[in-house]
Amino acid sequence: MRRLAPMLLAALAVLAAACEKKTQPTGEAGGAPSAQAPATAQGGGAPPAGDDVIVLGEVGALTGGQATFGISTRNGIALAVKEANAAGGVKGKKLVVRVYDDQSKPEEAAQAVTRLITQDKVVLILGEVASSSSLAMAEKAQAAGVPMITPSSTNPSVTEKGENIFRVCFIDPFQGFVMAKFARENLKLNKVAVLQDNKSAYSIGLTEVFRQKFAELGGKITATESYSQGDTDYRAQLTAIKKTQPEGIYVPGYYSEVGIIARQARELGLKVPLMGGDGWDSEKLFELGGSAIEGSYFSNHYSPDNPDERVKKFIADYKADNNGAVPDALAALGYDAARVAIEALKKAPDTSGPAVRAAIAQTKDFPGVAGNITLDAKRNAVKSAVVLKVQDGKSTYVTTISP
Amino acid sequence: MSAAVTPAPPGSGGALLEASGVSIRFGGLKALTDFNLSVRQGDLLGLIGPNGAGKSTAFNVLTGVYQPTEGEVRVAGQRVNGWVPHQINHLGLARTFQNIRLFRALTALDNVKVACRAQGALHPVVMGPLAKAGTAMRNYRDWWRALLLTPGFQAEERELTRQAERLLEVMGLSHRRDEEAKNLPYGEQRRLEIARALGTRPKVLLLDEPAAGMNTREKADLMVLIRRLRDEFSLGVLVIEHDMKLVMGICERITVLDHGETIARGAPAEVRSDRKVIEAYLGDSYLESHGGAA
Amino acid sequence: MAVPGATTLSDETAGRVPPALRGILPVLIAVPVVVLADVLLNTSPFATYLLSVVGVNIILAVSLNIVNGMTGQFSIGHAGFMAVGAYIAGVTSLELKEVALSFLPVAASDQVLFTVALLAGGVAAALCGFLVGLPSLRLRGDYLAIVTLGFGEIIRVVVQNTEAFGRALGLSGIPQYSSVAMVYFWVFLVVLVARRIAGSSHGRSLWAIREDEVAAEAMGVDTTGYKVRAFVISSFFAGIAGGLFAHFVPIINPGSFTFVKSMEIVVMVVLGGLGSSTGAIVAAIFLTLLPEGLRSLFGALGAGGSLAQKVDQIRMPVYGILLVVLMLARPQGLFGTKELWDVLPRWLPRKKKGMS
Amino acid sequence: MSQLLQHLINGLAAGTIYALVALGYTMVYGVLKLINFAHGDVMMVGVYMGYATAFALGRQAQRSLWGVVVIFAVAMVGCALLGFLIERFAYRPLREKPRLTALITAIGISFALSYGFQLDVGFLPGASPRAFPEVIVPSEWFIVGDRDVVVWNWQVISFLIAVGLMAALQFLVYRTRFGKAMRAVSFDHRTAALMGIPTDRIIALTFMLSSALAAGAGLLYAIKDTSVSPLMGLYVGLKAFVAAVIGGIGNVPGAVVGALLLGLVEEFVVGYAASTWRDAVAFGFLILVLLVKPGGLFGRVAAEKV
Repeated sequence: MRRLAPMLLAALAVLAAACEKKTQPTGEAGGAPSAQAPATAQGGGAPPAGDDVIVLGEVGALTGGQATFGISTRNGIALAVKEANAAGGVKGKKLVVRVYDDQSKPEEAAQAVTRLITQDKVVLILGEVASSSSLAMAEKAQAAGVPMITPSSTNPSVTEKGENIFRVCFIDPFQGFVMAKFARENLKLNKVAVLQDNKSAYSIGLTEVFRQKFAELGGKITATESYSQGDTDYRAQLTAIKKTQPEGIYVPGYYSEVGIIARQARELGLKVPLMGGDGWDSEKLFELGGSAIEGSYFSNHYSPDNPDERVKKFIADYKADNNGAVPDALAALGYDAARVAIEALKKAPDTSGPAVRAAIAQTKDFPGVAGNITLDAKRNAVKSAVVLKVQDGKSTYVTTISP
Repeated sequence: MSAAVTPAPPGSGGALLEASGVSIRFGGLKALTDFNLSVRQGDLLGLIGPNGAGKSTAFNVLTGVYQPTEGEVRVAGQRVNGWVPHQINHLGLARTFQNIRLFRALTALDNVKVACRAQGALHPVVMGPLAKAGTAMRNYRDWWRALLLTPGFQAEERELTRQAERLLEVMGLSHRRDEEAKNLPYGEQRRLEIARALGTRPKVLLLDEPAAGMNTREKADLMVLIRRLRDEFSLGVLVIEHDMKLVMGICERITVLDHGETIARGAPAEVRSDRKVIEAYLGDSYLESHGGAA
Repeated sequence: MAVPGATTLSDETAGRVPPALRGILPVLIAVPVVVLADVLLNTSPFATYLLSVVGVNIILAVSLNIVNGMTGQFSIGHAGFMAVGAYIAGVTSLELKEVALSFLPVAASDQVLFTVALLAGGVAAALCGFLVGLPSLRLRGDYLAIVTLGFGEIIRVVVQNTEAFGRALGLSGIPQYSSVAMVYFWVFLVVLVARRIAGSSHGRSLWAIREDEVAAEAMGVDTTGYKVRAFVISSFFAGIAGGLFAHFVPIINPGSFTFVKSMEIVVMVVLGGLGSSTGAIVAAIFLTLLPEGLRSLFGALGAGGSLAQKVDQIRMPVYGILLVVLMLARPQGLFGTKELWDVLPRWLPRKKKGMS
Repeated sequence: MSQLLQHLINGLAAGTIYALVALGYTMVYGVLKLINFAHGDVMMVGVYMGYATAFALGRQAQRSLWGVVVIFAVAMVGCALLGFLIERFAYRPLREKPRLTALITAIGISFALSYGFQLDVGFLPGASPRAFPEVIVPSEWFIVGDRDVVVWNWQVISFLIAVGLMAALQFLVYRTRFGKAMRAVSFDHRTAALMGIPTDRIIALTFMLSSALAAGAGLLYAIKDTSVSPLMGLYVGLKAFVAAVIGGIGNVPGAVVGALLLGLVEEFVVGYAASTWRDAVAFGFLILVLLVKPGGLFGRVAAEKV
C-alpha cells in the first residue's frame, strides 16, 4: 500500500503539468521544424499568442481506427509549416502547429478543439479527416469564431455549420458523380455491384450518389453489400456479389480495407475492375492489394505523376521528411489546407478571427498540389477530380472530370 | 411493510412443513429416496446420518434450492414445488448453513436487518396477474420511499433496527453489533446465522449442523438456547447434527438417513438401539468421517 | 462500518484505515481540484467542456457502481445504455427544436424541453436495462457480463443501421442546451440516490446479494427482482448521462459508445473501489483528467525532435500502463468498499455518527 | 448450392482460427477464472513478430517450408515469453485478490499493447495496416464448376495446422502429467497447491501455451486476410471470446465448437442477409445460446454446493 504514494505523486506531477501549461506553453507539439528553424525549438518559453509565434491548431486521429489518415494529414501540414517558416514565417513571426490526438472519436475531437481555442488561443484550426469529427469541431470553432479549414472531410454538412468553416477538397456527391460517369461513359459498364463501408459516413455518401447517378445514366446496380471498417474478411460479401455477375465493383472505402478486398475478390475469381474514391489513395494500397488491385480505378484530388513542378517538389520534400513515403491524397490535402491557411494569415491585416476568416474566404485560384483551389460561397473548394488507374504498383493518370 | 405471511389454511393438520415421498436424483445418482417428514409448531426434530447420507440435500429440497424429482413439499399447507427459496422463506421457513454463509462484509446488525426487511412482500407466485402488477408497483414505490427518505420509511428503518437489535440480544451478540461478520469468532458467527434466520420471522427453523466446531461447553449452551428459541418464538425446529449426544439430548423425534434412504425414525431411545442405525454409523466410516468433518 | 452509506463511523474504524491512503487522499482530492480550479479561474469553454465530461463520467461510474459494486453483478455494457439515452434524448431534442413553450422565456423553455429529452432518454435506457436485467434470472458472473457486453454491441449496430439516428455519421445539430450546472445537478442526484439506496434496506439487500446470493435468497431476498431493479436504476442514470453528453458534445456517433467506453467506466468503478460511490467519483475525475494532464506534460517535455510530433499518441499506452500499476499498488481499489469520509485523515472534518 | 458450399468453406476457415484464439481464453479462464482481455493483443504482437521474421528472412526464404516453420516458431516462442511476462508481472501479484482487479490490469495491458503498437517510434510499426507477406504462395487446390467453389491451398494448410495444434493441445491436456496438473489447478488451485502441484509454474505454463496458440492463430489469420494491424487483436479477440463463451468457457472442446459455429453464423449472415448486422447477429446468437443453456453449449453451470 505504501507503494501507492510515489505512484500518485508521479500522477500528481503529470496533472500538475496541466496547470503549468498555461503559464508555460510550448510550441513544439506540432510539426515545427527543429533543424531548419531553431528559433522555434528553444522549447517552452513563448506564450501561445505571444510576440514571436503564431499558433495554429490541428486536431487529428493519431491513434485509433483512423490513425493512418490522421498521421498522413499531420505530415502534410508539418511540411507546409516548415516551408513557411524557412521562408521567414508570417508577418515576421514563426508558425507553430499544436497537434492534438482525438483517438478517432468525435467527442475527443470536440474536447481537443476546445482546448486549442481556449487554452492555446490558436488563430486557426486545421482538421479533421473523418466527417463526424470535423462536424464536432466545426460546431465548437463556429461558436468561438475561430476559422477552421478541414483538409479532407468530404461530407457536405461540415461547412454548413457556419461561415467560419472551410474545406479545400470537393464533396462526396461530386466524387460519386465522377465515378458513376466514368464507369458508364469511359468504361462502358452496364452492371455494377457496390460494396460499401457501413461504418463510414463517407463511404455511405459516395455510394448513395453513385447508385443514383449510375442508374440515371442507364446502368444497373446488381447488388449492394457492406462491411465495417476494421473487418479483414470480405469473402462472404464477395461471394454474394459474384453471384450477380457484375462487370465492375464500386468499393468507395479506405485503402486499408480495399487492398484486402481486392485480394479476396481475385481469390474468389472476381476478375472485374474495382472502382473507388480518394479513400484509396495511399501507397499502402499497392502493398496491401498487390497484383490483385492492378487495373482498378479511383477518383482522386491529385495525381502524383502530375508533371507540374510544384507537385514534384512537394513529393520530393515530403519523401525527404518521411523516410521516403510517397504522399497520399490526405497528405496533399493537409499540405494544401495549411498553405491556404498560411496564405490567408499573410493577407489578413491581423490574426483575429474575422480578419483571417475574410482572408480565407477570398481564396481564389490558389495553386495547390491537389488542384487549384477556389472557395465558393458555401466555403467548399470548387475543383475538378482526376481518375487514376492502378498500374505496375502505382497510380497513373487517366482523365480529369470537371463538375 | 411487515405484513403477515399467508396463514396456514386450516385442516392441514397443523403441519408447518411437510415432505411426502420426496425423491431427488442428480443424473443417475439418487441423493434422496422417498423422504417423509412433518414438522409442527413446538416440534424439535433431528435429522442424522453419516456423511453423504443426504441430510443437506434434504434441507436443500425443503428450502427450494433443489427441486424434488418426485413427491411434494408443503410449507404452511402450501405446495411449494417449483418455488424459489425466497418465496418459501416468505411462507415461514428459515435456515442456517453447514458452512456458515453470512454476509461477511456487513455488520452483525446489518446481517440481521437484511433478513428482517426481506419479509412482508407477498410473493407473486401465490397471486393473480393483477396482484402481481400491484406488487411490482409496490416494489418500486418502496424504492421511492427510500430515495425520498419519507417519514414512514425512516420509522420503518428504526423499527428494523430495533427488531434486529433485539435478536442480537437474544443470541447474546449485542456487543458485536457493529462488527463486520467476518471478524466474529466462529461460535458467534454460528449464533449470528441463527439470529439472521430468526429475522425472517420463521415458523420453522432448519439448523444445519449448528454445533459443528464447538467445544462441549458451547454445545451444552447451544442445546439450551435452541430449546429456548423454540419456546420463545413458537417455532418448529429441525436440526441436522453429527453429534449424537447433542441430538439425543434435545430432539424429541429423530429421522436417520443413509445413502439417501430413511433407515429409521422415532424417539431417541428407539433410534439409538436400531440395528440398522448402528450398522450405518459404526459399520461404515462414521468415526473417520466424523473425525475429518468440520 | 463496511457498507458505504451505512451510517456510523466510530473512531476504531478510522483506526483501521490504511495509513498510506490517509496520507495520499489529500493528493487525490487536491490534484483534480487544482486542475479544475486552474481552468475554472478563466471560466472558459474548455473548462466547461472538461467539467461536463468529468460530470458525465461521474454519473456513469456511480450508476455502474450500483450494479457492479453494490450488487456484485458484472456489467460491461454500460456504454450501450449511455448510447440509448444519448440517441433518444438527442432525437427528442431535435424533434422539439422548433417548439417553444409560449408561457416561458426561451431559455427556460429550452431547459424544460431539455429535461423532457433527458428523461425520455433515461426512461428508454431504463427499459433496456430491464431487458438486460431479465437474463440475470438465469445467468451468473461472467456469463451475465458477456450478455451485457452483447447488448451494448447490438445497440451500437442498431444505431449504426438506423437512418433516424444518422447511421455512421452520427447525429449532429442537437441543440447545445447542457450546462455545467445541469450536469452537476444530475451528478448530485445520482450520488444522492446511490447513497440513499446504500443506506436503506434495499441497499442492504443488494449488499447481501453481492456477499452471498444463496444466503440472501434463503433469507427471503428476492435476488432476481433486486438485480433487475438495480439494472433499471443504473441504466436510467446511464441514459441520463448519455442525454447530457449529447447536449454538449456537438455530435454523437456510434463509435463513441463501443465496448472500449464500457471498459473505461468499469475501470473507474474498480479503481475507485467496488461499492464505494465516492471512490467511483474520485476515480472518474482522476481518469478523465489524466489524459489531459498527460497532454500538458508531454507538451511541456517534448521540445523539438521527432518525439515531439508523437507526444500526443503516447498518452494512451501510458494510460494503460498506469492502470496496471495502480491496480498492482491498490488491488482493492482506492477506497475498497469504504467511502471518502471513512478514510479522511483525522484533521479533516468527518461525517458525524448516524444518519438513520 | 455451390454458393452454400463456398460459404460453408469460408465459415469453417474463419471458425478454425477463432477456435485457436478461443482456446487461449478458455485455458486461461480454466486455471485462473480470468477473462484475459489482453489475449487478442498478445495475438497481434505475435503476428508482428512473425511479420518481422518474415522480412528478416527475405522473400525467398520466407516461402520455403523451413521459413514458415521459423516464422511460426519465432512468433510462438516470442508470444509465450510475452505471455509469461504479463502473467508474472500483471496477474500473479493479484492472484488472491478480487477477480475484477486482474481484469482491470488485463484491460490496461490491452490498451498499452494496442495503442503502443500504433506508435511509429523505434521498432513499433505505426497505425497503418501492413500487408502480410505471402508465406504460403496461394494456389487453388480444388475447383468446382466455373470457379463456383474454390478451395485454396492456404485454407487447407491452415485448417491442418489448426487441427494439428488442437490435437496437440488435447493430448497435452488429457494425456500428460502437465495436463493433469493443469486440470487439477483448474478444479481448485488451492487444493492443488496443497497436493504438491506447483501451481505457479502450471499457471505460467498455461499462459505461455495459450499465448503461443494465439500467435499461431494470429499468423494463420494474417495469412488468410493478408494483413496485419495494431487493432486486429481487439476485433479477433472479442469474437474469439464470444466463441469461447458460446461453447462454455473453460471447456476445451466447447471453445472449438463455439468458434466453428460462430464462424459459420457470421459467414451466413453476411452471405445471405445484410452484412451490417453481422455483429448484432453474432451477439444475438450468443445471448440466445446462453438463455437456453446458461453455461454455454458444453459448459456446466457449477451447481453451487450449499
